[in-house]
Amino acid sequence: MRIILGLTILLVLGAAFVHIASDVPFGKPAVTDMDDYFIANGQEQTGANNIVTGVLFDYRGLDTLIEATVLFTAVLGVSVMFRKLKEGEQYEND
Amino acid sequence: MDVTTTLETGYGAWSPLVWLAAFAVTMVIALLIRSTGESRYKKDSNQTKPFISGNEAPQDAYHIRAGNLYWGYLEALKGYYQKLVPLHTGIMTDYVLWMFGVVAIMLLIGLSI
Amino acid sequence: MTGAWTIALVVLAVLILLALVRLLRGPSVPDRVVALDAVNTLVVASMIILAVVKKQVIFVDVAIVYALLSFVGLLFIAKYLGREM
Amino acid sequence: MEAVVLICLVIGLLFNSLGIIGILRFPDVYTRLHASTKATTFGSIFVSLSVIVYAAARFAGDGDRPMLSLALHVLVAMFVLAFTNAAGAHAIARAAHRSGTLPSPSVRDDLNEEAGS
Amino acid sequence: MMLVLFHLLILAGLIITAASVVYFRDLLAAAISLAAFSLLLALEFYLLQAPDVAIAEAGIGAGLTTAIYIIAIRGTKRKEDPDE
Amino acid sequence: MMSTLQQHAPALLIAIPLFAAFSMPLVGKNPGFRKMWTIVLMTLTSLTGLMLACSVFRDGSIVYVFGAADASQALAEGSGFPIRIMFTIDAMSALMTIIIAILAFAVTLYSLAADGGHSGLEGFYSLLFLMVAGALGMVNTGDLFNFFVFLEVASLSGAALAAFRIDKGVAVEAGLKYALISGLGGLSVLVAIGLLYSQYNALNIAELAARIQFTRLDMIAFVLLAVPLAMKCGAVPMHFWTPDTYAAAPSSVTAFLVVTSQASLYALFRICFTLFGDPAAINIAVFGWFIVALGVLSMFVGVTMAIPQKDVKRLMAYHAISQTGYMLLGVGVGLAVLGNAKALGDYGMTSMSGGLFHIINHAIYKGLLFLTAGAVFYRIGTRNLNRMGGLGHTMPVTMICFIAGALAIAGIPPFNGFASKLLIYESVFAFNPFIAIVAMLVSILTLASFVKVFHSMFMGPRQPDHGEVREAPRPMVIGMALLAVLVILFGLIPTAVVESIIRPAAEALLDRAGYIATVLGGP
Amino acid sequence: MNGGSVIIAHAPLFAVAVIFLLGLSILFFKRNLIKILMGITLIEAAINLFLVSTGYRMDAIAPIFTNAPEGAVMALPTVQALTLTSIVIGVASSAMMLSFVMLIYRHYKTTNVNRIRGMKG
Amino acid sequence: MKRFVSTLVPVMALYMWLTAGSGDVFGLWAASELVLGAVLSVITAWLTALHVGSAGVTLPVNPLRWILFALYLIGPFLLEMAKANLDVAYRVITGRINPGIVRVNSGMKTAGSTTALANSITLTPGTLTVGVDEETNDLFIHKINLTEEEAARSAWDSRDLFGFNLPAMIRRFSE
Amino acid sequence: MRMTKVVRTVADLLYPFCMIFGLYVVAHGHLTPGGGFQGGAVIATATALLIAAHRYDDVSARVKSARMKVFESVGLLGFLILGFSAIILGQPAFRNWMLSRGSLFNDSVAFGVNPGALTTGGLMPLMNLAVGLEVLGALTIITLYMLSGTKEDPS
Repeated sequence: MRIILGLTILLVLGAAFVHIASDVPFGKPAVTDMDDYFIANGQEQTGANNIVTGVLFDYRGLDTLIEATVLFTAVLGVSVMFRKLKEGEQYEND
Repeated sequence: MDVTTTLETGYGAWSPLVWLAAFAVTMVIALLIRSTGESRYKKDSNQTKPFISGNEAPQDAYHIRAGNLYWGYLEALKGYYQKLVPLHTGIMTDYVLWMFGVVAIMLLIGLSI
Repeated sequence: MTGAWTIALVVLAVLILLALVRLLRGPSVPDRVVALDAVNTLVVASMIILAVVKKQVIFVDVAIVYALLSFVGLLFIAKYLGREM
Repeated sequence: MEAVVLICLVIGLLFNSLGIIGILRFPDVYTRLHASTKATTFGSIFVSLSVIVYAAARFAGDGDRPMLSLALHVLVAMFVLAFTNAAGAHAIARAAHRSGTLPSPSVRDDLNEEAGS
Repeated sequence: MMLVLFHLLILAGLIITAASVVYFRDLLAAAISLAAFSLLLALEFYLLQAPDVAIAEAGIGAGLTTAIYIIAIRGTKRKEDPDE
Repeated sequence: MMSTLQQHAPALLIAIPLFAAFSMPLVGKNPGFRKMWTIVLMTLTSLTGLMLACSVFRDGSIVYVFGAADASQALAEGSGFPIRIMFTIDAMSALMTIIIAILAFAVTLYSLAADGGHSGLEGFYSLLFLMVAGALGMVNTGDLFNFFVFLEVASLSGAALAAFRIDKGVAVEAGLKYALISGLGGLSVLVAIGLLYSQYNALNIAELAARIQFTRLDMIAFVLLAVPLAMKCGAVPMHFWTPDTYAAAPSSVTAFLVVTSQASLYALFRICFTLFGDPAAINIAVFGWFIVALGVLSMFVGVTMAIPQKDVKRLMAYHAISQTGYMLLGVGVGLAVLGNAKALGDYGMTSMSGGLFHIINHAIYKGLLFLTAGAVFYRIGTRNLNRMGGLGHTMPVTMICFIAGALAIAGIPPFNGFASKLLIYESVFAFNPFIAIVAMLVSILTLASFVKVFHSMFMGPRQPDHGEVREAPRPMVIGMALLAVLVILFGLIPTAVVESIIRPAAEALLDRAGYIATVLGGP
Repeated sequence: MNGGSVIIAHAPLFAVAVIFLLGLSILFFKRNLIKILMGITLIEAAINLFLVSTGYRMDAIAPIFTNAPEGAVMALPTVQALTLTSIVIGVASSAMMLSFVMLIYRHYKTTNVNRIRGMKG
Repeated sequence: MKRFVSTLVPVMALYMWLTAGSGDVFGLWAASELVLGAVLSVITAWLTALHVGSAGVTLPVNPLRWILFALYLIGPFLLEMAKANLDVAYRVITGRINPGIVRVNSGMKTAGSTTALANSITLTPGTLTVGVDEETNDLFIHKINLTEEEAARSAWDSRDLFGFNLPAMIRRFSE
Repeated sequence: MRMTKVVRTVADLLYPFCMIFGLYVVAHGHLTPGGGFQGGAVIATATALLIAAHRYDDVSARVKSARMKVFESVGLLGFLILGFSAIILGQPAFRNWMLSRGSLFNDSVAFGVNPGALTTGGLMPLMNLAVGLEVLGALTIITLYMLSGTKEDPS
């Protein structure tokens, strides 16, 4: 039952992905105005030769901050997981 | 801002002030009724104890536990619950399967319109 | 010259695939690790060639990082295999 | 110059192929490691050498600054590769031995006696 | 043309390694396949002209992800149960 | 100075909680200082949020562009499209900001007392601040990828907090479930973002809405965006993670998890209305019916699953699903009649107001209920309803707060739940009478199950094993009382709230062209 | 364009589809938690590849001006930045989930999802 | 201090190596690169001086040793490596192998020289280092082809493995 | 248990080189591929190399997770402050206000293809540094904590 259901779902999603794969323009994007703007003006506006860094830290700086925050969150999560419990910090198991 | 206006719903209206007034009136009536009651009632005396044909009431029997509430309702809808509850398996891959199942169904619908 | 480089690339790719055969067949885990090691080396080689083909000098940095860091993964696997962790 | 580059490249590819064939043909982990470590490292060093020769010749010929930096970086990559591969092969061999995969055709095994005693 | 062929071969390698991650019951072998997958993915990013991403994938994917998977396998157990 | 602060309030809204979270590991070793630091910075965050929301309701939408020469310059120099990340705060976002600000403040007050006995508290508060920042970012951002990143922050911190009681297997299990399912949801959103980007080369929601062509790929992208977001807000049949996570998390966290799932709900509405809600181009009613169907299913399945539960927080979690159904229903009706101007004017608008009003009401009373459940758990150490009883004698304030919350969730006048449910019933009745009847039935069942909870928690004689129980500590009571007062207040002045907050939000949600014009300039 | 040439011209995207489905099949049919997390890593990798592919231009060079060849077109930089972000998010979330799994093993002594169901119903 | 310097100099050299061609100071470097390189190298040396040497190894400060090392690499080592590969090629093609693990007296005193020897052995003809004796620095070598006579021999010395006297050269630059 | 002497020596020798390479990648983030994340990951992986080669206890005694936490927090706070420092000057957050302002990284960049100069980029190199510090701390802590999780006896 589970196998049939799973295979059906995989089939539908596979069809969708094949559709995506054959419809998305690969190698020649249809619209490129935003990125062309970055390539044309990135050096001047951000002062970086590496446009990717320019996008990462200047045009989309907030993204990068929040991404670093995600890493910070994961670190806090891991350190919370492996912390040493205090004496008597037990809860009832029900 | 006028707080006293009623909330128009398009078909009806709801005014908390009217309700509050009604509530106050009801309280007044209730207090009137209460004042006619016995005044010799005392707390912490035998009067507060439940009277079960003269026997001492058992300490724990008269709090109905949660599991026993709505027994009849659950019994009546047994067929429904026997189908529904086992779906909540607690297995996380099942959750994933459900989610992508909905995605698949929606893809079929979305691509057909 | 570009032709020679690209042919070399294709040969390297075929070699990578052949090494993956060993990765698949095993039979033991150390065999797979050996295959992984071989794949690492070949990938670094092809990255170096690609940098020349595309005439992008800066790409070699990627190969260096790659060569340095794949070693770490390898060491961890070896450490676990040798029951030293 | 082109001839040197081509020769280096061919040698490199040849040894790489030999290494991979060795990985596929040899019977146990240790012999496969022989093939993989030596042959692929040597092959990759020669591939890198061909790139270095090419870049150095371009630098000498055209004064192409980027090509100098290419050659230097490739040299670093080459060193790192040789250095880590040798140590990596050693680590794998030891791990294989400790995990119980002993050399299958084997005349003599001193390490095993050592571990046993 | 040759580059396209190279590209296709690398993609084939990616798919093979991904399939072997699915196939192996030994988690350590699956982790090794995952490492190989990451390596080839880095090469693929490199081919798609994304060196920044390739460095990140090589550093994080090949080095660190393998390490933490191995640690997690060490912290649990290595083989999948026969019934799972 | 003041005007500078006001101008940069959207940036500060994110910066303050992030600053608090980042500095907590450095300064949080000393308990007293940590408490002070937490409360001060959380108050600042809430105040900034409220101030921002007020200014939005007063002066209209705000656009804040990060990194531009001027904060309101949405379009890039010398081009006709936005390239930078921006916060686009319209009335709807402001509504959500208000909810988050209120709940964050109450939850923090509460958790200062309730979770004081844990170890690793600097991690706890840091994660709490991160969750607040994530939720605030989710509702305020105007950039699709930025939304994804904030979503991940909220999900990961939520998962870590849900697993905070690591000595219990179920808590860690709940955390893993939440992390896994929301991680997958996030990945699905990412695919959709890639699809939209590959076609229109834009990430800004307004820009995408202006450029969108409704191709088949866009439909796939819609599905991949909408379903995970519906999952994140706990719609049936993708609700399974909700009871597990809500039950195992510490109560203060659960109260805030409700808010993050409502932020997902906001995003779902934003996607449906602003990004894809062009009735001229596609058959929008299908989307509407999809959401209505999810809503009805959620209402019914949620409440029926709640009744037999024995764990009080699990029961409340199922109610959260059920109440989410009301919101989906209310707004879904609005979406279904989006193309029909007459129906929209007749009942669609009312229905949407009801749905949005229910969001804020639900956040408040469900937060309150989880907090009371947590207070009870704090004192007696169990969540099992079968082992409770007689707590009304010893915890009267908690009981009163619980009564307020329970009556509100059941839709009894004069509490706030009634007002929003009334709006939903009447307008949905005009849309489809059968659904309205289901909604009322669900309301009755809700009341029934809360009677059960009330009875088994607070009624009955003092139980021998809970003899030593006292009232919850003061900060917890303050946190609960704050929400209880809001429950009653919103119930007593529904008109004022609807007219000043809800109606503008509903109009903002419907006004697709207005949203686009806010960013891209006049039409 | 017939089918075969579409597949060759769009090869990375088809590889994305295959890898995504492989990862998803792990999630559906496998029972081991660590294996499931590997599946998620595969899906993440597939999506990263998808994002980078959408930004690729034929015969383009990387969007870096340092020592680049003159006058070539450049690949789109935005998606590369997005992919970097998503890689870091991926490693963060998988590290956290792996530590969850290790703790779960400590409590339940198993990594089989069918046995990890402390909550159901 | 010795450690600090012995880390600082090679690290700085690597940085300079990587940034060569960036400007015109000394013909190759930009001034900013030099400054930043010095700062970063000092930081690195300061941070890592603690770690380097936990196995008893320090990088040599003496430039003569570096020169010897380089000479060793391009001279005898490359030759041995070429021989190794021809040998492996022969084995691969013919499949004629006769492997075994033998214990070899390395004669090395320090960890650094042992490492250099072990890596040289790994990359040279038909031999692969499998294990190290931690006390005596003896190496366990997997030989791909053990003849009858070799299999019977009890005491091995590292000198016997190479055509040249590599161990002596290694000792010269690393001990 | 630690690995053999050979591996330990190689790891020890490789560690400073990994570190300087990571710092090189961080410092040249705005010129060559790489940046804060990649460089930080390289350094963190180098620490993982040490952990692999030596005993966990030996490494964790020197690479203290408390210090790494400070690194991480300081890096993030630095990034936050750099990002939002523009507000003090009355400009929107994340404005690159240091660009051509006559301070440290202010050189105007040559347009088009060029060999690249380190002193360009305004705030960007500083942000790279902050992010590098953060990622270095974060990834190291993750590895250390997860390893400590395997050590503890589950009973």
